[in-house]
Amino acid sequence: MTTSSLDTPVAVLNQTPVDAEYLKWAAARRRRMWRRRILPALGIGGLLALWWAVITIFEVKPFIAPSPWAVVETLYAKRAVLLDNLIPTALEAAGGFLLGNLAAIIIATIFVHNKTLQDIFFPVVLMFNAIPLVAKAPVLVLIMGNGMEPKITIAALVCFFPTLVNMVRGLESVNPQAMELMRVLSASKMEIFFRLRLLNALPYLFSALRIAASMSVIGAVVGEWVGATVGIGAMILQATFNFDSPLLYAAIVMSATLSGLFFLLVTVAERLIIRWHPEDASH
Amino acid sequence: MTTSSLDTPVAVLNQTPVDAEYLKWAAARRRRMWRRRILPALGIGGLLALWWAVITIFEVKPFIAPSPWAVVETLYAKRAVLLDNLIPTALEAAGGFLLGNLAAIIIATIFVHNKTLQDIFFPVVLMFNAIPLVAKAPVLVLIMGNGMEPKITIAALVCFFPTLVNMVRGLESVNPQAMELMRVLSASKMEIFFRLRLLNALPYLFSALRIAASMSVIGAVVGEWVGATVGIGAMILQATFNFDSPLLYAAIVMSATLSGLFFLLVTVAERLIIRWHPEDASH
Amino acid sequence: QGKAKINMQLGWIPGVNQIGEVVAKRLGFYEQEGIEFAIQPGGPNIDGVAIVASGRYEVGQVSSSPSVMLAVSQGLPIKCFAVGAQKHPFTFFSLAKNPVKKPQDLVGKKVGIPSTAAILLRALLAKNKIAEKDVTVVTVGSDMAPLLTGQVDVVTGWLTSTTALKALGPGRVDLTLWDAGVQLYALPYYATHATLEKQPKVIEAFLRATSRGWHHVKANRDEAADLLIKEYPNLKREDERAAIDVMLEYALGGMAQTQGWGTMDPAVWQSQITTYSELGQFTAKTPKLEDVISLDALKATAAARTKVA
Amino acid sequence: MSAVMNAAPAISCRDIGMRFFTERRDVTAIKSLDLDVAQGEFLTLLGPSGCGKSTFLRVVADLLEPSRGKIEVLSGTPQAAREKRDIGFVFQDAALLPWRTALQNVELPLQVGKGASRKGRRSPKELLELVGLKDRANAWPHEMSGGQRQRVSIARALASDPKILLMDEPFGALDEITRDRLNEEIRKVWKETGVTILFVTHSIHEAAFLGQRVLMLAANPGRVREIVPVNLPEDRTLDIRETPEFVQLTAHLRRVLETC
Amino acid sequence: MSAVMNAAPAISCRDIGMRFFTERRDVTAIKSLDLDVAQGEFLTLLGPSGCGKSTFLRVVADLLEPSRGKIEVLSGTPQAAREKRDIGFVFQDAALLPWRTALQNVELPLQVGKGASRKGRRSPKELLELVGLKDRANAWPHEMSGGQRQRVSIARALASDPKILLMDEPFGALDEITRDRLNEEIRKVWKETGVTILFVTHSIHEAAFLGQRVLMLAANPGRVREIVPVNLPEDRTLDIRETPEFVQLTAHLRRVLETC
Ligand SMILES: Nc1ncnc2c1ncn2[C@@H]1O[C@H](COP(=O)(O)OP(=O)(O)OP(=O)(O)O)[C@@H](O)[C@H]1O
Ligand SMILES: Nc1ncnc2c1ncn2[C@@H]1O[C@H](COP(=O)(O)OP(=O)(O)OP(=O)(O)O)[C@@H](O)[C@H]1O
Ligand SMILES: Cc1ncc(C[n+]2csc(CCO)c2C)c(N)n1
Ligand SMILES: [Mg+2]
Ligand SMILES: [Mg+2]
Repeated sequence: MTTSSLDTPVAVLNQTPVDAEYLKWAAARRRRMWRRRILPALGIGGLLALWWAVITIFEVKPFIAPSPWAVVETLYAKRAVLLDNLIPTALEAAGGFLLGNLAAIIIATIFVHNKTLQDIFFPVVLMFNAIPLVAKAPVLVLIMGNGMEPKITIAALVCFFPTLVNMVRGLESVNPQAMELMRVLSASKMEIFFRLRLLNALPYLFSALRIAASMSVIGAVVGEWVGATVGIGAMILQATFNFDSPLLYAAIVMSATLSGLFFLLVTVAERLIIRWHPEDASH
Repeated sequence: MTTSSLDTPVAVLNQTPVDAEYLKWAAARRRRMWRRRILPALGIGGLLALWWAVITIFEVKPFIAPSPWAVVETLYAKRAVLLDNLIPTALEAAGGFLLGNLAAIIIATIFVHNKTLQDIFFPVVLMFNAIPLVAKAPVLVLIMGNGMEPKITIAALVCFFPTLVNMVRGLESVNPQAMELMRVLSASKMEIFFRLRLLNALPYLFSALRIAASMSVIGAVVGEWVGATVGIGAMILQATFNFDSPLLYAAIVMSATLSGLFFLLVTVAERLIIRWHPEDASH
Repeated sequence: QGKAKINMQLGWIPGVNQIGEVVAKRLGFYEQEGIEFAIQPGGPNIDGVAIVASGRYEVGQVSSSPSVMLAVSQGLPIKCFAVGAQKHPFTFFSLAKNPVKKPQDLVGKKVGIPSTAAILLRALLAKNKIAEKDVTVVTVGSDMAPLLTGQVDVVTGWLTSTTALKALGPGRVDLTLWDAGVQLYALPYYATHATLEKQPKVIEAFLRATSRGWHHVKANRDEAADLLIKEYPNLKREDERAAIDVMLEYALGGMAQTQGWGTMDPAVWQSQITTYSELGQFTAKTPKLEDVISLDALKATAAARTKVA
Repeated sequence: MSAVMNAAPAISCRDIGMRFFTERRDVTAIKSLDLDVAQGEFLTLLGPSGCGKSTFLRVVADLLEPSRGKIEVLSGTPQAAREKRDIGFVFQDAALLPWRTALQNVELPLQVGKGASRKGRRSPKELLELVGLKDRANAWPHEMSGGQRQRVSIARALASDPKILLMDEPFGALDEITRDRLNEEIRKVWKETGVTILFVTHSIHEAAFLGQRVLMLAANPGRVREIVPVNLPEDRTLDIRETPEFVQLTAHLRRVLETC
Repeated sequence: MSAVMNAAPAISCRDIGMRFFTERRDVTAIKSLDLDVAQGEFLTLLGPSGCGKSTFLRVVADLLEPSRGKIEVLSGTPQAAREKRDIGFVFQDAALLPWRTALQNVELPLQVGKGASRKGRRSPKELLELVGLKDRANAWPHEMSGGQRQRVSIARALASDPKILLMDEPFGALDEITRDRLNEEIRKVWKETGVTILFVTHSIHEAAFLGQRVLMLAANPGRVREIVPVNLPEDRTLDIRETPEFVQLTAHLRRVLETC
């Protein structure tokens, strides 16, 4: 008996003859992908329609909530200003996202490797997280001034805790068997971390990053309320103060779009990084 | 050969003779439990000491941050007022916690069972989550008036998204083998949900609940800034306005303690519910 | 070289309330006084007093005079050295169909007010001998919508917020806090004791330049609006242009007509302190007048500030 | 055996094929498979690793849809059979639910699905005793040895009362003594209940001892190599393995397997 | 065999005992075990399910600390041996990392641990070919059959070059033909490298064919039942299984096992 008789026939796909079975699978796959693109658009479209319907049917006054049409007009009319203000907010949110999540990942790493430190410092982090912004803001401005730094820090603080909690759990929940394997190979803690724990934590991490994508934008916007003249947060403040509800909603649409974009980036990153899962895990 | 020769000798513990090996294990176990209690106290104690040291060494002015001693004094002197104000905030936070997480769990359940609905509505939820409170709060007050309801709603909204994201992932990440088992048994979606998905999602859920424990208190406090005369949030606002930094910090300590309490409750609930894990999963 | 720095920390975001400073900065008035000037914005989460008090920035401006009294009462080492508005524009707004024209009209009304401003209503009621139970207080955010939706009969706000007031329509009825007998200042400038004592010349220079700025605004309103938009492009020119006219009434009206921009009356301050003290607002200690304000800089610059006028 | 053959077949496959597509690959697990399994038949499956045995059982149990061909189970679609709870499955790996103790895992089929009320002849406790785990009824899966876990999963499959029992190397992790005993037990269950059994094994002896026919699959790609009838008396005890017929049969199976 | 016995034993156990405590239970997995394994010895372990075979291997590999007794591995503590990367382990379930393809899983030992540079005689690709998985090198674990996964884990254990190889039912999920071939291969590897092997199996034939001695464990509680020396020539081919000595040996092992 030769070894090759054990081998399974595997065709690399670009050489596959185009047969009926393949076409069927490819068609199903294409359908799935289109659904994934069209349905969200449908959802957003439905939301707009609902908004419009509520405004019209209940005759909601424009100072409570403007019609989507007025918001779209404002978005178009003020596109230049809105985009100019989006840029600093996007930078702050992105900076906070990176910083906050990085810090959370690093601290989760430390916690997982040193249970004593975790037991001691987790409550400290918890308490610190519970301090509202009003108390942290003066200290931040005192230390960092009025540039982008305090806004980035606030966005980072807002992302930090959820990622920390999820990451600690992800890093801890490794398969005991895989852990034994690493131990037998005398893998260093570093190797166990990079080749086992981190990969194992990815589903938890990406879950956290999805949350953080949304939170970091909110963090940046709120951060701008600590003293800023540009940015979506400043615009929101301005618009609220002036009762300019179309502008307020336009600014909110901008920040929500930014959140959505971040979320999309995280989703795409996840799809690119986690390649080893069954294609349709949940059916 | 009789069957019984296959059986492993299993002693039920309360009948175990008190031997050296058992005592060794029991002692190690007791030590672990004490560590888990003492170390967090150490952490909080250390935090206080650090706070005090920073205040003293850098001569931090009391209006930036008061000394822990001044805060303790205030906590004691105003204990009645603080407790009176803690109650509504605790109720709001608890209500928001329950409501927000329940809603998240229910919607996650719907999403997991209907991918189309998920594809359509997840972006909607995402956008909705990205709307800052300044825009949502007036509408909430308009609809619900000035009672506890809008505060509970805000706390719920704040909890909702992280739990939704984690819960969807938890419910989806079931072991494919277990799913096949359920399918062979023709389990209904309901049975699959309660006997497989939900139990499988518990680690993700508890991770989310830990986040929510902290968030719901923040949500309730922020909710109180929109229009409340009682509650820790109102106190914080008042103390800030009055430059009464010892009172501000005392109020923050109260809210942080509330966060910590919620967190503790979640941790205890987790330990009571998830009983099937190896005792020391991460060694 | 030895150019003095002045960072002015606001308690709110900058706008038409700071147009005098913006114009002075843009036209180089500060430079000519040897000052390097910048505005540091505040916001809902930061009033800036602690930041100035700790020496991070040189001067500050808050929205209303009570903040200064309360801060001084808590021992923050600051003093007010000038005010930006001669009367406080805080106003009770109602609609023509259910008007509140004088304090007595408040009886039986539902008043929507932010929790931190509730004290102003109490002061008003006390001054006019109206029992607090005769008025229903509803805590709202800084939002006028409840008036329009009928949830309350009265809302509060600033008469200078011209854009916001457009929402209430032309049939609006105003009752200002000032006219109702509670006389507060708005937009007070403050600095630390140390700054006031060690660098009086710098503060004086700052006052001179700022005063010049405000007078320039009065004389060149359209240009001022343009400069403001250049500094803060997010603002809407026509809104700000309309607001300038109202704001100038407050900045350069009243006592400022005779004693120059920025001037303030110690008697008004003393009555504020008394009112707040009577209402039990000083949880720490009741501050003395000389702890709250310092008239030295105003006195030293009186000539310069009135000359332009 | 000829008697049972008269009824409609329990499983009937015509030109079943199964391919797994992924973005990068196209794996043919089963090329083409024609097969009839009579009602009440005991069919054992032998074949090299990766020849599609598990895949075939999954297709029968409606866990996979074949990429081509036609399959009938109990004169209906696999789905219908599955939904009527006519199918029991012992998975290649135990697939215990980690949050259930041994006993609770065995009880699962009685708590779930439309046929939950359809009890097997033996209670979960009796089944645990049958597989020698009475004393570990309250152990969590992570506290059990590999063989113990597999035994729990066997007990679980027996707990419901399916018409078709699909067993994927159920005794792979068991020592020969336990295995022999369970071999006898499973034949007893089969005789008592008349259930149709498809039994994947890697042991030639087991395949011969248990089955009425042995389906031999070849790999590369998966296909039927030969169907070997087992001409041994229906009443078999372990001693039968010493008979010349048995030895001859296993020698034949081994020879065929070597060319798979 | 007597030659290697002169050196210090590779593994030496004195009164090893292992109990698992939990809040509710106290399970004695191994009561007491005394054993010396010579350097370069091939010891096979036979015993009923749950008798502590896996537990014992785990103790040797320093994955569990025995609750009593003294164990020396390569004249040091198990920990020292493990940290010197002298121990290789094939787990009872494949324990592949799901984010690594077959080939990447085999490469793991060469990328991890202090001994990462210590290469085996064969490259990961050659090892995959040895276990018949050359063509599936790029498959993810979830795309492989049970037997294929197990073969990957065998290749992985051979990729490093340990002094002691602990194999926990490595061939359990393999068909007899592949198993026979790998039995011959593993003996070849053993002879070439002089590695000490502890090999758990449920197949009496495998235990006899592979081992120099067979350690028979009894369950309830786990303990040594008998150590059976295998008096077969060192050069063994599969034909040896037809010899009377072999048949006699396996019959003896079976008899002992029946009383375990
Ligand atoms: N973590 C644990 N907690 C409690 N009991 C355990 C634990 N691990 C193993 N046991 C028990 O210890 C005994 C020995 O287990 P072990 O896995 O060593 O058996 P084994 O000989 O490998 O069996 P098998 O052939 O079935 O794999 C079993 O009865 C098992 O239930
Ligand atoms: N999801 C999948 N994606 C790609 N290939 C797969 C998938 N599942 C199985 N295969 C391939 O299909 C073939 C048949 O697999 P199957 O599990 O049916 O084998 P088997 O006969 O049960 O083998 P074993 O005896 O090793 O369990 C194998 O080559 C396997 O690699
Ligand atoms: C310069 C300036 N400061 C304050 C207000 C009054 N005000 C309106 S909204 C708001 C925020 C309250 O949370 C405040 C303080 C004003 N009109 N102009
Ligand atoms: Mg298989
Ligand atoms: Mg084992």
